[in-house]
Amino acid sequence: MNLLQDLTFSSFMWFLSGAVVLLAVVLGFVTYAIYFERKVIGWIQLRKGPNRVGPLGLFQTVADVLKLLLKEDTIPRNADRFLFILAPVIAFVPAFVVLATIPYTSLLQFADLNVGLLYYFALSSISTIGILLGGWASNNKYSLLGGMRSAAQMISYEVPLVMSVVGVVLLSGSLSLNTIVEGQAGGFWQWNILPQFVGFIIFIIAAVSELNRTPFDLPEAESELVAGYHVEYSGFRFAFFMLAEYVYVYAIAALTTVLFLGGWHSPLPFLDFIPAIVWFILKFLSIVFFLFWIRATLPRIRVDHLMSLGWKVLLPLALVNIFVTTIVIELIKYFK
Amino acid sequence: MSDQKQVTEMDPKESKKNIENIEEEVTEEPSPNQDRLDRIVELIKTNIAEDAIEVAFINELDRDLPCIVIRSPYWVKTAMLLKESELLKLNYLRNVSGIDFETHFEVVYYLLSMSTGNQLDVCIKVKADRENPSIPSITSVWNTANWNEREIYDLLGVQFPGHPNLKRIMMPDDWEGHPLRKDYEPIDPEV
Amino acid sequence: MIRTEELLLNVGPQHPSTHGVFRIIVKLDGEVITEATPVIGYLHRGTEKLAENLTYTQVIPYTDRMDYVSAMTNNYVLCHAVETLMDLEIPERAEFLRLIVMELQRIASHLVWWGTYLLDIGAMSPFLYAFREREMIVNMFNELCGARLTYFYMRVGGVKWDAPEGWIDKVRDFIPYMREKLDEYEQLVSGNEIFLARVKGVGTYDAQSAIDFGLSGANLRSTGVKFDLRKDQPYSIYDRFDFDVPVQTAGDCYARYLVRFEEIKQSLRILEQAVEQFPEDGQIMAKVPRVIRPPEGEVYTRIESPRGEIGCHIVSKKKPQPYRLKFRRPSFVNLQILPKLLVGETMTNLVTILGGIDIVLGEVDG
Amino acid sequence: MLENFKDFLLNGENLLFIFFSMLVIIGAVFLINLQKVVHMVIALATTFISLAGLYVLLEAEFLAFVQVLIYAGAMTILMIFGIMMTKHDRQNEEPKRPLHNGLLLLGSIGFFFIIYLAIQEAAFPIQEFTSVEENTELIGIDLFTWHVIPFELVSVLLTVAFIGAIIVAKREED
Repeated sequence: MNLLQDLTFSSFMWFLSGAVVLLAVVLGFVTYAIYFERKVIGWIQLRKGPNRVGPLGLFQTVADVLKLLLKEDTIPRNADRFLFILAPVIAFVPAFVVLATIPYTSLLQFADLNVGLLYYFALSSISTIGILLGGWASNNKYSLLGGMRSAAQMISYEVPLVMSVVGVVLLSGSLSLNTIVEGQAGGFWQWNILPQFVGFIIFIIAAVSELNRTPFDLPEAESELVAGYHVEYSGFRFAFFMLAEYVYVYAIAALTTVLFLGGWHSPLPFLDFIPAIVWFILKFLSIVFFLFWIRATLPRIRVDHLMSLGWKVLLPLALVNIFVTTIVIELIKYFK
Repeated sequence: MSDQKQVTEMDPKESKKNIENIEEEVTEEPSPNQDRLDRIVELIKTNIAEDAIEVAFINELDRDLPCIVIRSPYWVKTAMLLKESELLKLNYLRNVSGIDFETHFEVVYYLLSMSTGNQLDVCIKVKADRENPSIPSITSVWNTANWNEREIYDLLGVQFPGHPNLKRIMMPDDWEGHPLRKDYEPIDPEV
Repeated sequence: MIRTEELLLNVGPQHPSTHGVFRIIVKLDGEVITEATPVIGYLHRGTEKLAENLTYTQVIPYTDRMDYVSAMTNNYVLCHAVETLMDLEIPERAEFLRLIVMELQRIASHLVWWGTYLLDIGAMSPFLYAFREREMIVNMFNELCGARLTYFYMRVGGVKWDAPEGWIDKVRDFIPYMREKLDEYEQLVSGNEIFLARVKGVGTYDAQSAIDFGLSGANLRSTGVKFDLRKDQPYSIYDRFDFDVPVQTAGDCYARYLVRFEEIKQSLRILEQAVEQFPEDGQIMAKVPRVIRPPEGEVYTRIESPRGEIGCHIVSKKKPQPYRLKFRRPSFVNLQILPKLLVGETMTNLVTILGGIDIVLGEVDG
Repeated sequence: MLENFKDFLLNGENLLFIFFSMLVIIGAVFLINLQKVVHMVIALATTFISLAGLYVLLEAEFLAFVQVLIYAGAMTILMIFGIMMTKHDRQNEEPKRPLHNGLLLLGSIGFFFIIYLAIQEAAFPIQEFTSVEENTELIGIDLFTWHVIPFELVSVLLTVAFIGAIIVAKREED
């Protein structure tokens, strides 16, 4: 489908309202993802987690966000004002925009782009510029180090991330996320996670790294770099960075569901009576839970190990995966 | 047998202590560490100089610890000897303290051998005069002395010529005076 | 060639991983440290100066505040020094109480280290697990002396408070509980690949330099030097108990980790025996004059604190106040090796190495 | 004429075209005129991303997103990275050279006229644009059938350059 087909006023308004609804959904998700994360980690660490603001602490994040918005907005005197202000925006906007091509069900999708997968990776790479600029513009050495780390990390892990999904693309013969999900219909044995298990593992590792979350949270490693690239940020600018981070959690969890876990399809055909969106949400949430779980379990990896893992393990593995997948596909074609 | 303990001249403080402990002394053998002290003294006298040792005694109060007071010009050489000599191998400097005795300063080094298996302490003292206190640095012999000497310099004002970086360590660089001296008067008594 | 800009970075005095007010100026080339200069003294309170105007009993609370993670051993070293000087006989029950609280304190101190070390490395859950166990010990101390951090429990000649009823049983119950938890810790952390990669071969030094820098405690024993004052120069009643001195030979952060971890187990062994042999009743204080005037002379006593050899050097002039009181603070001495270890390491390893040395800034600055 | 112009403006596609072209030009101008190197790179990134927008208008989505991925994502980050790591003292103001500037002005005007004339003279063949649904697939087929040898040669060249860079960096390290 053409991205710009019938770009009239009414379709534009439709897109706009859709975007507003999506933004609301995403903000709601982020609010409760943070709550959920704090609860999960609290349980793992034998604590209660937030339980004071509202019933069961449900309004904790709302209160936190309010606090952030009311906070004094400080800009360091020697910072590069223009870039300092611009950086959180550059980091956040792509995070939100990448959500456009995620198919939630066969009907619920904002834009079915025929290069949807590429679109996702291309735009998500722009966020790195925001982080890097934020680190540089703060004129703080810790944030500069954090920014440098994040740049090195993002570049290194973008490559295996893209390579790991080539196998999936080969299997479904399309870069369109919708087609990829359609190809996984008919039970869990059709899901890409089985034939592309190696790809899945590489994808998950690289994805956690792209998210800058534990054990790959080096750009903001609080015990080394204090807070990394956002040391100097406060108030709503800081909130923007946080928001971008959690929107990416949302995006990556959704993408993993779409690429490897069969999207909205039920695992067993007789369970089809349950609405498709429920399956999507279940799979999506289990990925989100997984991300929180490893955060509470694993220590942080070291920069040099991170680099060698990316270049020396994940990338060659991803290449081998592509190679093997291609051969198998050709063999199947040949014998058919 | 008490004069055997006194290898060189009698320390007035030490003699007083002996009088106090005289009852125990009568029944007890001479300190079991006496031999060891004698050997160390012998070693220093033959290898460094006859007058390197000011006094040597056993500190009964501290579990019969052998103590030797070294004259400061010979200190670095003696330190080398104590560390390198096959017999002693006092390679572990456990503590350095500086004391202001109002008449003079004293720096006390507690040494231990980690390699001979005979883990007996030796206490070395070096004195410095009150007016312009200076004791050669032994950082080149035991690295442990580095910060300890800086601390003593900082708090007591004893100079350690030969130290690689003799700067204040605890107090700010622009602090005046040396707080652990007995006659120390803070500039601002309120602080 | 493109020269990268050399970066002068002030780590601390306020930094999450310096565990207090400690500053280290590092020159960075990219992320590699080319020079490191520690700056200390931000927490210097002049304990030694203050002590010259206080009676011996009044000094004890000041020792609590030196190594505030292990206040019991600090209490002990001062009392032990005065007692040595006075040649005091300590009642059996007091000795046992002292030994039990010191070993509990060692476990508590190592737990704090274990938790914060993993926090430095980026794992946050172990911190909370360690503090849960430490909380039990702290509660026991609270019952014993009414304080949770700065105990002021020991006095010259014994201890201030007798164990309340059932206290010894609590310690007895704690031992198997702690053992079980240690197994959990081992499963969670000691075999974690990321953790091993972070600590193995990092901050390595050999026995030679460890001795040369006067390191003590786990920092020394991780290089293969089997030296533990509890065994080699026994004090209190340690010679009555059967325990091993854990030793590793690698001399890296992992070796230090293993040594401390094993020390917790050995402390539990000592506790187990001490609880069994604990005297039913008896005095907790020796006959000590109301005003303590140790005889004129000098003494240097040293004990094995969780961080290494803590020593107390007293020069007495037969006055109620010490003429000169000097503490050999193990953290202060151990920290000296840091600049040597840091050169050529990355920023990340700075945190690992600094954490591995296990310093308490209250003690470094005295 | 004006009617046409109004029609032109009412078309959303044309509006986007104007928007993106303006951004491309503004980015390029700022790239040359800004003072700080990091700001320049941001201007460059704007140009790259706007170009991608133009590609989307031309229905070349694949090209557009590859453009974003490679140029805006990887290249820009590498440039900022390099700039951050190296020293950049503000150089002294360049000496004013009136003759130099005059020549530059003359050259620019000459260049403008040549291009203008060339555009005026050129006859653009009007061709019906056929929208292709699967242009990504077509690019793939094209690359791996008709242009397979240049494609492979370029990849070999890039690999050689890559290895060369590593060797050069290694040697300087020693």
